[in-house]
Order: sequence, then structure tokens, then C-alpha cells
Amino acid sequence: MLTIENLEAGYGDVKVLFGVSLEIQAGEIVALIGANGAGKTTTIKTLSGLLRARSGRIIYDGQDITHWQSHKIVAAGLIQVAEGRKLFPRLSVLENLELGSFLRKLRANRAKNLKHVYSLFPRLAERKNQIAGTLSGGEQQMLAIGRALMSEPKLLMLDEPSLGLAPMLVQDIFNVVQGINDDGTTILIVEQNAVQTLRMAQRGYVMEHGKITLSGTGDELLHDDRIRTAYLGL
Amino acid sequence: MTISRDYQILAGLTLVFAILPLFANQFQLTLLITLLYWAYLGTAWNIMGGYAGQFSFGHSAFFGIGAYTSTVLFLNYGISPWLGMFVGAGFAALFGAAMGFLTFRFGVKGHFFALATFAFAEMSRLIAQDSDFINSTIGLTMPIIGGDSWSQMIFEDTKLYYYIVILGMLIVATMISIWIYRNKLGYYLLAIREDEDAAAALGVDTLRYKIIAVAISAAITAIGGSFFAQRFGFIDPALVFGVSISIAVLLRPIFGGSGAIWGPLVGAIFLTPMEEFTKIFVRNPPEFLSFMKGRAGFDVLLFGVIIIIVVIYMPDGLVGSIPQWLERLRRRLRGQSQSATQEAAR
Amino acid sequence: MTLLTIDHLTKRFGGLIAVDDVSFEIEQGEVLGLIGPNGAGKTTLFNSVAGTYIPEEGQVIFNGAAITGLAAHDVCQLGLVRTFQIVKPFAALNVLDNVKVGAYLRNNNSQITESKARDIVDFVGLGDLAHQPAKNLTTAGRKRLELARALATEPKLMLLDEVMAGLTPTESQQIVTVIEQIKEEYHLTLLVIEHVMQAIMSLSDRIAVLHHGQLIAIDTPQAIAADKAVIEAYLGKEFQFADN
Amino acid sequence: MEWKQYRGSLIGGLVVISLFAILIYNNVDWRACLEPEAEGFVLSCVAENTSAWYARYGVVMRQATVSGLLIGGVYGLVALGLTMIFGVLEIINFAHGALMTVGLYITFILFDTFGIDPYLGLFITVPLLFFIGLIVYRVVIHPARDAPHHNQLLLTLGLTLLIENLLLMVFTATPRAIRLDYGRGETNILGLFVMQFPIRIWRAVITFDKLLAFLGALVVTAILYTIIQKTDLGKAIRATAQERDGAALVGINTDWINMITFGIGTACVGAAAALVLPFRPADPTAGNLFNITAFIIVVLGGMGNAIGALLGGLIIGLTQELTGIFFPGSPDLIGVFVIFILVLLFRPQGLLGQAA
Repeated sequence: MLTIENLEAGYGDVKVLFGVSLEIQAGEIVALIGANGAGKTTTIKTLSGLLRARSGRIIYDGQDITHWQSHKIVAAGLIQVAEGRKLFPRLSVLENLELGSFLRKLRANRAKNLKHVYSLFPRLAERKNQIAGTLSGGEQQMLAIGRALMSEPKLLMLDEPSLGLAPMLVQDIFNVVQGINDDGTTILIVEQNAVQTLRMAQRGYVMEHGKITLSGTGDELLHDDRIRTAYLGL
Repeated sequence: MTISRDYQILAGLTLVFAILPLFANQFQLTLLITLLYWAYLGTAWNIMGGYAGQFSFGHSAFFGIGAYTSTVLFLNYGISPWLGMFVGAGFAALFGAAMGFLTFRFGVKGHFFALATFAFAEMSRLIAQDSDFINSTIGLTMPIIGGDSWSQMIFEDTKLYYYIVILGMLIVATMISIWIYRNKLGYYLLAIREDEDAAAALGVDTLRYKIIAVAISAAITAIGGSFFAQRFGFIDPALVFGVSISIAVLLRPIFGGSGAIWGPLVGAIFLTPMEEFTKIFVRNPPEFLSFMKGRAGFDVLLFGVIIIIVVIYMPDGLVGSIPQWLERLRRRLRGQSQSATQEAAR
Repeated sequence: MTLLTIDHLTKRFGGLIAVDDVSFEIEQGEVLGLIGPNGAGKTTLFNSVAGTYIPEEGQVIFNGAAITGLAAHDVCQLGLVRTFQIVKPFAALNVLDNVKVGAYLRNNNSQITESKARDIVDFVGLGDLAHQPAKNLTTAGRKRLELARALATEPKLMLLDEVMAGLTPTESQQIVTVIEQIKEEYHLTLLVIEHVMQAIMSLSDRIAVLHHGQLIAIDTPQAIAADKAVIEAYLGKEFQFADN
Repeated sequence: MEWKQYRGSLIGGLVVISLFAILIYNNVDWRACLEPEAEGFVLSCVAENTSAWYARYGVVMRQATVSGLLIGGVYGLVALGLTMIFGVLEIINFAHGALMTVGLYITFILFDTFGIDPYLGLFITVPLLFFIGLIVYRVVIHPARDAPHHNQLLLTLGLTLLIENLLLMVFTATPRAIRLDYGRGETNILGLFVMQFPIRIWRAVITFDKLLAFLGALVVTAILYTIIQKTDLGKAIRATAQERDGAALVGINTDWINMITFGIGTACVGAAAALVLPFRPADPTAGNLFNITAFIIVVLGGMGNAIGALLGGLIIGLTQELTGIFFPGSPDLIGVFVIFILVLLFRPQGLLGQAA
């Protein structure tokens, strides 16, 4: 479904990705894990067009989307839940969700999708008129995921959904992600929380220094000592 | 570049500008005076706007304070402008320091700072217009003395003397500018311009140095204001506190290259003849553009276009952009020759 | 001798407690590593020590003087200098001039400053690039420049914020070497935030671990690597089970 | 440093205290003002307060207040355009006033050459200025969108010089006024009823054109506010202003939004131009006054804040007229500048803006 070949990208004059290659099959949950600063977020940002690739290719659904603008990528069903959520802080919960289906072709299904999101996160329905910036961290994460679901993702990319959340909430979020996948959406999840992520994922990639250094099924990686090396340097 | 190299260039330029009047007619001499005068003001602006990166859009406040102080002291108390202009410089420096302290202390930065300077300048204009003791909107006129007087800095017969005065002022201002640029103060100002947090982390008291930059720039500008009053013989609030002064002052350094020692002078050398040319052009346009005859505004319109082009295509000004263009050209030529040899190799 | 004492330091942003009652000390000549997952409060702690933020509670004592709430430039004047996670070169200035800005702190004489800056530029291995504008440097070059500038202020204590982020393993190794040389040559004490674990494990005498703003461990690298709480903080709760 | 944390509350406190001082001085029941039943409670409070105030100061004050509020509505509209552009593009558009001057001349030509009534001309000037805005954005603003802020300010300054002097060359400095052949004496309002103009409220004279300018500005502001609040486009504009990356991630073409916003902001001055031309003649620098006041209003109301723009417009309109009374002989703008600098210094995020 998605193939990345030799992707290189960075900020300004600073290069962060040094030739990243990975593959995602339709229906999978793929985990991208690694220490801070390894380039996970940069990879996802490049996929969703917020960053320009310097070289390499991104093939999605048989199309080369490497140089597409982000709104076009969104229209193609490649949706990102960004690190730090990137919600619209002074809009209400409902407005945030509505903007998830901003694209014309999505507006017809807006009511249906809204219902679906509310059923996944009843909390959001309770707070639909609250200003997004005043939500708690967990609620904001729900809203971010909900907003992404409003865009009818074919491939959902989650960047550190557990960041800054209490352990119980983390489990909730992971359950939801599993549920979204069960409904047929392919998922790419970036996490520091390696264990939980790899348990859920069919396959995983480990990133270090802007490169993929390890890959395998979730189970394989979970029992690989090199994961510990990648994180703790031992 | 070592210190002596800058002063060598200055010495060379001084020589050139010392010889030029020998070959100039009265019209050309006026042009030269105008050129040096704007280069001088640009140099003053550059210390604050170029070196320290504190974009001032209100230099007319300093200019007007200088012009009014020396003129009032001269007209009302008979104090020579030679002295009065330094008093004006002192007032302007104080005003600048106060303005700087207020704005910087409260973290006003970037375009908000530019707007604040603009507001301060407009306010000083309004206050001047409303102040009877400086003749409010009517303005002040220099006496006609019927000759040349060095002590009063009024030269009704010999334009050359104004030329000598402004050349001297420009040389001194440039020396100050060079000295700042090549010493601790300059390094600190450039560091503040490039990244204030990083400068502070390296021990630079950013508030203090920014205020120093404003004060120096204000003082030099004020002396330029005094010169204007002496040469033009008349000042009023709209003339010396007006927005057009603020714009004109920053135009040369921006065009020539703000933050570079020679930027203001280079800017003045290019823009002054151009300004003159457009004036002549409008006065006597070619046949097919005859509708433009006598229409005001064309020269300033061109300035507008220049500003737009400079910001979009050469944000570093002439001094900064020309080396870049040369580099690009060289690279392109080299690239072509490389591909040519590759072709040949095949 | 204790060079820096952080005493019950707390820094809040609105409701968020970024640094929560953290206390530790750094001995003269020591290299103390500071690690923790994303958002653990490491950089906030740095900023609270170096004068960028004013902590709500607690004290910072440096070289016998309380520096809590002092402005960044005053802290630097006293001999405590920091580098930035996202490097902040003076882009338009060349490498040597960048370092001169630091060197002018102890000196008003241009000649002396110039030769001192020159020495430091050579020392960090940027000698050949001395007259290049800083914006032309590679990431690795910028990190070296950041070190050089800080070094030029003649500090007693240097706070290094992720000097290795974004570097290749080879480049990281080279920077570690430079840092070790700096420490030897200039008799410096270092507090180092780092994510590249290999580097920090080999560089540090002791390592402090922050998690959710709290200090959860401070010990030798070996002890830290075996610490259950640390592994949990990094990999998630159940790693030990997965490990078996 | 500590001072920084308190300055917001301090200036806010000063404003509140002085407001209460005025209210108490005038025996106004200020407690009623503290119950925010509706959004307009501040305004009604101001109105109530002012009515008590004028009983003391007589007809000049009344006239100044009424004139100030009326023109303040137009200032608010101009500021709304500026604040939208700033909110989305983070550019302080110095050419905003110059574009308004363009609007004035367009309205003038429509009236003078084609005989189109200025109020009817709104339907031409507004779309026309919208398109001019799009073009200006594409040609001038877009290429420099990543330039440093002060360079962008400089850019729009250059644009101002260009526009002003182009107009000067074409139309010369002679003011161009238009004279409506209705709106004095008995005036038939849309065939519904007849009114006598100028009307008098609180013994203050209100002319037809100024009343229409005020009402028109309110209507346009209301329409725009509705668009911003209710439509998908408006939500996209607000979303882009608040979180650009987030907007891109829901499929909003942020660059396109930039352009549309610049167009809408410029359309605002088009409307304002058509509304004021009947009583403010067009000359090449006619927009300057509106430009300066709009800056101040935007700073006052908080950058990117629509309600703040309207409120700020009324405050500045009032200030301008009232300083003229309290300090006779002093130019109207001086009080406005004092406010501007105070706000810049003490509350750069604006009176209604959130603390940074």
C-alpha cells in the first residue's frame, strides 16, 4: 500500500533522514520505533507533505506522491495524527471534528463519520461545544484521532499518541487504535513506548540516526535484545 | 578584512570625493551634496537597523529633534549650530535611549518594534505641530545673512562649503561605523541581530547593547537633521518629523546592503542619480510618455518598486547580493564546462 | 568541591509541572549526564538553571553564589554557559567571528580576542572553515561551533543540550572526542543532556534520569542501565517480561 | 523580569479602575454592567455611562461622541481586514490603507464616470478589491512569505509608496469629492418611510452619509463575522490562523487560504472606501489615516481578533474625537498614539488577546 524508498529529508540545512526505506501492506499495523531524535517524526512529516523530501520516493496506492502538497495527500486518504496533536486550540471540539471532513468529497459523510467518532469517544460528544485548547491531554489526543477519522483515512499515521498521557489512558488509546485497524484501516504508528506498540503491531521497524536499523514482526522485535541497545545504548 | 583595510578604503573614497568637486558644475555639486547627505543618514540608520537588526521606521524623530534643537538654540539664543547640533545629538540620544528602554524592556520585537518607532516618530511630529514655542505648524526660518558664515554654518554663496561640511560628517560617521563594526560593540550588535537568545547565553547584555545602538544611531541622525536645517534654511514639523524622512533614511542602506559598512554609501551612489534622473525625466519626458510631464510622484513610485524588488530578490542589498550573483554565475559557468567535458569524455 | 547545587527546583507552565522538585549536585570536574524520555523536563531544567526561565520554587547555587532567577548573560558572566538543543549559530557571521562574540566576554581587546578565538576554532577542528559563514556549516560543524562559542566565554561549567542530536554515529563519536578533550584541556565541569545513549554512557561519570519532571535516579552509568525504573520509563512498563 | 508577569494585569487593572471611576463619578449603577447577559454588555454599559457623562459636558461632547462612534464603526471594518490578514499570514500589511485609497478612487470613478451610486457601487468595489487583493498577494506578498517580518513590513511599505504615487500621477493631489443628491432634508428610505436628515440624537447631529457609513460597516462586519464563524471557509481560515500544520493535515490548502484571506481583508477596505467617500474626499494619501488607526485598533484589540477589531474601532473613534475636545488645538491622533504606545508596551497581545 505504501512504499518508501531511500527517503532523505531534513530541516533547513540540517539533514535528518539518511535513506529510509520501508513498506506497509494494506490492513497492517506497522510500528516505527526508536529513541528520541532518530527521525521518526521527520519520516511521518515527510509522508504527509509537511516537509519536502530531498531525495527518494514515496509510492502510495501505486502513485508517486513524493512531491504532492499535503492537502492532496490528505485527499488521497493518507492521514496523520501529529505529534503534539496540532488541534485548533480556539475552535470547539465540534468545529475541530468538522474540519476533519473539510474536503468536499468528505462533507457528504460528515454526519455519519461524526456519529462514528462520538461512538468511539463518547467523551467528545459530551464536550462538543468546549474549546479544544481547554481539553485535558487525553481528551485532546482523542480529538486528534477523531479529527483524523473524520477524514476517512485509508492509511492512518499516528505520531506518539501516548506522549504525555497517564498509563491508563495509554491503554485506552491503544485499544482504540486496534479497533480502527479492525475496521479495515491500515495503521502506521510511531512510538517510544516500544513494548505496547510492538505487541499490537504485526510488523515493526526500528530507527536509529535517520536510518532503519532493524525490522521484523512485532514478536521478533519484542524479543530482540538489540531493541534495548537502540534505546539504552547497551 | 583587517581594520586598516576598511580605513584604507575610506581614505581612498575621501580622496575621490575630495577631487570630484573640481570637475563638478553647480548642479553636479548639489547632486554630490545630496548623495553624501543620504549616505551619512543611511550610515546612522545602519548602526541600529543594520548592525543591531532593530528595524527603525521612525528615524524622523531623531532627525527632527536634531533639526529643531540646533535651530531653536541658534535663532533664540544665538548659539552656533556647530555647538547646537551636538546638543541636539544629546537630546536625540536620550530620546532614543528612553524609547529603546521602554520598547526593549517590554520585549517589543521585530515588526512590532518597527511599528512602535513609527508611532514615536508620528507622536513627536504631532507634538511639534502643537508646540507654539517652536512655531507649531508654521516652522522656523533661518535668517538671510547675505554671504557665507562658517561660524553660523550658513553659506549663501559658496555651495562647496556645504559639500566640505557634509563630507567631513560622512567621514566621521563612517569612521564610527567602522570602529563599531570591528570592535566588541559591533560583534555584540551583530550577534543580537542574528540570535538574541544565543547572544544572551554568551554573556551579552542584550538590552544594554541594543539601547547603546539606538542612542548612537539617534545622535548621528540628529546631527544630520541640524545639517538639513542649516542647508535648507527652513524647517517645519511635517518636513523634518514626517514619515518620508524615516523612509528615505532607511532606503539607501536597505538597497545598498544593511548591516554592511559600505551599504549606505553604495545605496546612495546608486539611488541619488536615479532619483535625479527620474526628476529630469518627469520634467521633460520623451514624446510617447508626454502625459507624465510634470506629474509628481514618479520618483517615489520608483522607490516603492525598488523596495519591493529588493525585499523579494536581494534581501541582502547590493553589497550582499552581488557576490552571491557572481558566485552563482561562476557555479553555472563551471557546471556548464563540467558537463561539456563530460560530453567530450563520452 | 561542589560546583553546582540544584535545590528543590520546581518550574511550572500553567498547570503543567515541567520540573518537579528536583535536587542534585555536580562536583568540580565531573561529567553528569541528564537523560529522560521526550517531555521529561530536561531542557526546562536547563533553562531554569541558565537564566532563560525563572523557577517557581527552589534554588540554584553555582560556585558558592545563588544564581536563581539571574538573567542569562549574568549567569554566563559568572562562568556558567549553555549550548542550545537547536543550534543557534549567528548565521551571517563567519565561524571565527561567531567564536569572537563569546571571547569578547572576558576581554575588550580585538587582537587578544581574535587570537583566543582562533585557538579555540582550531581546537574544535574548525580551523579550515574559520572564514566560512556559519550558515554554510554542516550539522556536525554547527555543533562544534556551538561548543567553540561556549568555550570562548571561559566557563567553569558547561551545560550541553543534545550536542549529538541529528549526527551520524561517526560524527557523534568525533564530538565525544572533542568534548573529552575540552574537559581535559580546559578543566571543565559538564552537565550533558543527550539521547544518544552510547555516547552518554561512555562520557558521563554519573547519570541523572528525569521522568515526568521528577528525578527518578542518579547513579553511575552501569547502575542506571540496570535500573528498573529507568528501563520502565524508556520502554514501557512490561519490558522485563518481554525480555524473558 | 517579575514585572513582565504583572504588567498585563496592571494595565488591565488601570483600565478597569478608570472605567469605574468614570462610572461612579457619574452615579451610574455599575453593578449592572458586571452581569454579562449578552455579548454587547460592555457596549451598552459604555452607552449608559456616556449618557451620564454628556449631561455634564454638553453638546460638544455629545457631538464628538456620536461622530467618534460613527466613524469608529468604519475604523473597525478596516481593522477587521487588517487583523484577518495578520492572523493568517502574520504580516502587518502596511499597504492596507493604500488599498483603501484605491477603493476610494474606484468608487469615485464609478460615480463620476458611470454615474453609479456609491452604495450601489459596493457590489462592484468589494469584489474588485477582493480580486486586487488576490493579485497583490500573488505578485508581491507570496514571493516573500518566508522573509523576516520586518522585511515583509518593508515590502508592504514599498507597495504603499507604489500605490500612493501611482494614484498621485494619475489623479494628481487634487481631492476628489462626490456629492449625493439625496440624504439632506426629507429623505425617502427605500420607499418605506420618510426621514428628516440630518437627524438628531442627544442633540448631536447625524448626517445621512455618516449614519449609512456606520450602519454599512456594521452590516459588512456582521456578514464577515458570520462567514468566519459559520462557514467551512471561515473555519478553515480560523484553523489556518491557529495551527497551520494542523490545517494542512485536514486537507486545507493553506497557501490558498492565505490568498483568499488577503483578498477578503482587502475587500473590507473596499467596502469601507465606498461607505466613506460621500463625506471623505479621495486623495492619494486618504487611506493613511485609516491605515494608522487600523494598526492601533488591531494592536488594541489583539492581533487576529475580530470582536476586538470592532470594539477597538469604536474606542479609537471615540478617543480621536474626544482628545480633540479635552486638548483643544491638539491634533486628533495624538491621544490615539498615546494609547497605541501604552498598549504596545504593556499589553502587546491586545486588550482581549490571551497572554502570550
